[in-house]
Amino acid sequence: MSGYIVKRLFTTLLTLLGVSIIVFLMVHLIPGDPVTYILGEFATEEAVNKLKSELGLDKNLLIQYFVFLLGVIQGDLGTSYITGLSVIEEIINRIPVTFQLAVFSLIIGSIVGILLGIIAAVKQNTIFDQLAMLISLVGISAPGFWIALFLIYLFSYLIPIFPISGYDGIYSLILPSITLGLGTSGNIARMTRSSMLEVIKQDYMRTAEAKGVNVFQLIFGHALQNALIPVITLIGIQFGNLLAGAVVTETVFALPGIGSLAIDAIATRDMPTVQGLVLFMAFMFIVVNLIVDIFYSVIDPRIKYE
Amino acid sequence: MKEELLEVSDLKTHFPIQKGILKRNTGFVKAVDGVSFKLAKGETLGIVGESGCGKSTTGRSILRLINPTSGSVKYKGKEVTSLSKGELLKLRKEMQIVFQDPYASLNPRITIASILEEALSTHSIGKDKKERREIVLQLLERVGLNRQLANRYPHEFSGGQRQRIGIARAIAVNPTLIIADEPVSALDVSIQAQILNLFQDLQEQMGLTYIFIAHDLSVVKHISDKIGVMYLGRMVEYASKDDLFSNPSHPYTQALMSAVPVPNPLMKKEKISLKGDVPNPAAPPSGCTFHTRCNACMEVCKTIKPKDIEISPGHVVSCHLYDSAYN
Amino acid sequence: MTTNLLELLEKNPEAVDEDDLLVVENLVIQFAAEKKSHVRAVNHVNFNLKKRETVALVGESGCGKSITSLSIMGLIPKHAGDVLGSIRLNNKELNGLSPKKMRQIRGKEISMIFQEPMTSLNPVHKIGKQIGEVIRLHTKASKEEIKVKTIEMLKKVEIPRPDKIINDYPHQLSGGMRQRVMIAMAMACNPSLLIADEPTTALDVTIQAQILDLMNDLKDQFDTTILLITHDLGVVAEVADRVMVMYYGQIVEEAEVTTLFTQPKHPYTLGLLNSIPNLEENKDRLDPIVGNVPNLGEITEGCPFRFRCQFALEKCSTENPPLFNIEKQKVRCWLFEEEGEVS
Amino acid sequence: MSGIITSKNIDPSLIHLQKNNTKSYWQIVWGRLMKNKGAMAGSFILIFFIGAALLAPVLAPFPIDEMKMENRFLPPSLDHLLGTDEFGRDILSRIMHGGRISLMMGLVAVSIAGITGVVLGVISGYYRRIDIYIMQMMDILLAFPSLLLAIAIIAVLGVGLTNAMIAVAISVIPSYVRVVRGAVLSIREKEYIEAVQALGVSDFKIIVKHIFPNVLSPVIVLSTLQFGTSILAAAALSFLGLGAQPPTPEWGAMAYVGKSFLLQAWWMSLFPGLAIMLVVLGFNLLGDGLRDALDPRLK
Repeated sequence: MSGYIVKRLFTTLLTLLGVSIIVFLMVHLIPGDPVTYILGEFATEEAVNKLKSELGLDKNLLIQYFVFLLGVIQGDLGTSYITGLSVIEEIINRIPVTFQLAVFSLIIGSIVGILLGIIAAVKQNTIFDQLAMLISLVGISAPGFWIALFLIYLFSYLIPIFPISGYDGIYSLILPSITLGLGTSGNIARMTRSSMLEVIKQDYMRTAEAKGVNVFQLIFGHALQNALIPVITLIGIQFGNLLAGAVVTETVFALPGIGSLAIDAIATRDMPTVQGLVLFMAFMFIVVNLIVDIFYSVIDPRIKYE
Repeated sequence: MKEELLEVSDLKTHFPIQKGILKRNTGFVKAVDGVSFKLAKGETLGIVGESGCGKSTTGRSILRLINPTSGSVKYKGKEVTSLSKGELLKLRKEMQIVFQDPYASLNPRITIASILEEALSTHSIGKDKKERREIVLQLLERVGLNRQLANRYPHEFSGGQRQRIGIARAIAVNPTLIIADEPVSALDVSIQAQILNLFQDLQEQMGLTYIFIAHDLSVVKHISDKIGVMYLGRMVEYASKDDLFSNPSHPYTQALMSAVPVPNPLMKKEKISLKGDVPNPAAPPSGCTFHTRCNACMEVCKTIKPKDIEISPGHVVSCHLYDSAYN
Repeated sequence: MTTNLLELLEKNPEAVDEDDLLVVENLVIQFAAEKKSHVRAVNHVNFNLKKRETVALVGESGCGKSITSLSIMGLIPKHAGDVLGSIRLNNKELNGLSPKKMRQIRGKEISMIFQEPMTSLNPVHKIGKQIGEVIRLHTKASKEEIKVKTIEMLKKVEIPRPDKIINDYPHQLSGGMRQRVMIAMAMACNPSLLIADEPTTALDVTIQAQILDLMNDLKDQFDTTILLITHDLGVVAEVADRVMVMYYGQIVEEAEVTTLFTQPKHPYTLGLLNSIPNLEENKDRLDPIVGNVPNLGEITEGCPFRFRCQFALEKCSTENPPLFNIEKQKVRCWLFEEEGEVS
Repeated sequence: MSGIITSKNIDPSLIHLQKNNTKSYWQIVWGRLMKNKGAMAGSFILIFFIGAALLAPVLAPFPIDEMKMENRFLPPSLDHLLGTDEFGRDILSRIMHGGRISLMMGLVAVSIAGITGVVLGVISGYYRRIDIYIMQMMDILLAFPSLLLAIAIIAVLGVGLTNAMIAVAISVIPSYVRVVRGAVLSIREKEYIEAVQALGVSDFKIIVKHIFPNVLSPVIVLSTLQFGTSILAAAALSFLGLGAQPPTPEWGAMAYVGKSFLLQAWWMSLFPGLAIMLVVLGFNLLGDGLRDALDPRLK
């Protein structure tokens, strides 16, 4: 098992390195010179050179990258061109909202999704199945912003029980979490259903039936653990989509998370912030998938011994 | 004395086991680990053994569908293992293969006529489309299929019929040697016999040489002139059919023969039962790889690999029991 | 084995009837097909299994042998197909039993082992748990007793180091070992009937010999009746007392094992025996059955084997023959109309 | 015992074969698809929207940019079925025209990603030496959640419709590579590939004639589903103000504008959103149906 984890950690490091290169290049390939952007077009050459050397932009690209990488390793993601604040501090200030939002939606999405999936699989080809699958399909097909606007109109305007926008404690995260959770549950429900149907066909299910196991044990004792293996992976991937989806949701609900920070940064072409955010989100995504992979070997004994 | 068509000596095919983060090679699966035999034109060599013994890899290594690690394969006196791409194409016309699974061995998207036509056009057989079409139809009839079925897709045929198509594809280029890898093991009993007869008919008509790979000793015995018994990558015994059955010498051969159930309830054989399972080919036992299951295991077997010993002309056994040095 | 039973029959031919463990009468299994029609996978099958007997049900793929065994286990879901006729175990009707009652019989009175040991065990549960479950379901044993019994069963199927194996997962065992685990699981509650569906087909021949030996030993130890489903006539000759040959959903011949191999009557049985190469004989050429195994629903009238039969009569294309009794042998073929009597 | 030979030489499976006309794989798939209710419903939705988009210049009741201040914020009525926006423009007409942009965005993204992904996937699956490099690249791309990747790309390329399309296309590529590579790997192992290798058929021919047609089914399914996903992603970008810019009648951009007027004119944002959902639903239904129809296990 430890060998497997070491292997995963190593590939994760490689991926992280690749991600850092891409994020770094992204900013340096950008058309337009950040110095001109900061100082305006009519800055003196002296001021330009001074800023360039301050920002380390006069060195060659490779050195710039290593300086950047060194900073990243020490937790320094640079300083915002606009606010002059440290990017990492900005992120740390904003992350609790996004993190709570992602976790709540993941919980809602997983519970609803797995339940819908099980019902659909067990009652395959009945009206329950069709209904569950239609709900999931709508969840997947509906744009997040549309669900958000719909919920706001319904539960903040027509029946005003939730705030329209802004952040004022966990209560304000309920509608946003439902918004994100709905889309997630659709994907999870579909995966659970198909995985469950696949497992039900397996020989070992027939063995269990031949032992005299009842339907409840058959589903929860024998099928579910096997069926959840691919679902767990999906949940990991969904976490990434939730981070990205938070960009939309936070914008609609005006929540002070990293998603709205990203949109503001792009609007103001604040590249260090964009760079830091993208790197941070990719990092989070990779770490979550690593955790999922390790958790995987807990529910699937076959993986440990590879 | 017939001229040797194929001479395989000390053939080895090892697959690296890649482990760890850098995909370092931590070892090898010695799928084929020193196989030697000779085969004359028109003969049939049966290779028999249990799963994981390397019999299929042997066949594919001879064909160079897998590149062997070392050893030599001489076809008509010419070394096969070092052929260039162009020369290999010529070899493909001489040597063909028939597969085990009649469902996986035909491309489901194209008609059987175009499956066969491709074999012809690859080797420029037939002047034009029309002529090739006629050859295709003749091929179908030759393997016992109606020529009206040429434009059908594989899924419309039964397992036995598909295997006939697979055979037609192999003989389409008019080869000399056909390697048949478990060609009847996926078929129903009544169909098996049809296909075995077809193999025999084609051998007679076309003077084919076969390497017939199977796990079923009865089938191998039925069709072969010579038989090689494989265990964990090694050919433990190699002899003419009559020699092998009148005087099975390797303890594994003896056990294998006694384990095959005979469809005759009045004949109750004395069984030599083997302990345990076939070991993992990635971590084969030291010395003689069979010593963990052998009923006649000696101390020496645990440490030293046995040599091939010719106990009578053409009858080779790889076992210390026949080595005068240890007895 | 075989000789014992034969002796018994000669001494007291009547006594065996009361020994019927399983009686199958007029078993029909049909599946819905296109346009509201039905396809019959099993068509009026009758047989009985006597206590402590090993009976082989032989046939090629699609002949209905596996589906017959699943119907005895009550494992054909209602929405998948209809099971008609009577299946009686110790004079108790099983067909139509409530799912709950049937569950009490499965694994306890009738158990089953399958063809693919590699996929027949749940990959995420430990061996001990999987064997223990069947004991837990059918007895009131405590946790400790279950563990003791599990280890005892593993010993019975000759698995080395059973106290360690119970903590292993299936993927850590070889195919032969997994089939032993399946057998341990099947025998754990001492069933009166064991259905073995191609139990050795997926195994190597030396392992097959081990498993067949083991099944024979356990059968004597546990007084179990075995219904062996197989396509391998070699295996049949080695372990069965009585044989039933199936073709296209019907039993076409039934006889004691020696009778079947020495005096096969149905052209299909004859054809099968001529088709297989035999290690003990030298044949230059095999004498196969012509044509292909028909798909279900392809033949609607007459004897389904007539297309492949060398002896087909005019009558065969219009009327499906009944089973004719010829002494203790039964054969479904018009050739024996005069010799035998309709059963 | 000599029987009168009646029909013994006729092979019943041959009778069966001669009765029916031969059907190619694609004909069978088509037959299955026509029986799939979901796929038919999906196709119906798509035909409806594609038709409306194509015929928008003819069928749309109003010009897209006709502003009438007296008609501002009209709720849905017989005159304006879906209401009007803050400039008095007819929302139905704008949605019909917007369909052209949304569908075009989906088409372009899927085409770019599909072609790149299939080429990379086939190479990666067939030539194992290059595989490790391509897959490491894809792993890096996959490390970014796809919408985030698209946002990052727009941050580099700048805001706009074309850039949004490119961004969405790039973010979709890894999923194509994965699917195609997986399919190639499983087909490579098939004995029919070994058989043509044994015949000496060239790699190029093997890929084109034997591997590609068998990879086509998963690619078709994926493309259908990705069509929907791409439209969704493009709309989300426009909604964030990163894609199409108002007054372009792109659905996401319309919802973006409508968001500000949600409480006084819900129809401005909810109807364009509904259009997106229906189109994406159509693609998902069709994709699911195709998946079932193309499933080799159903053979």
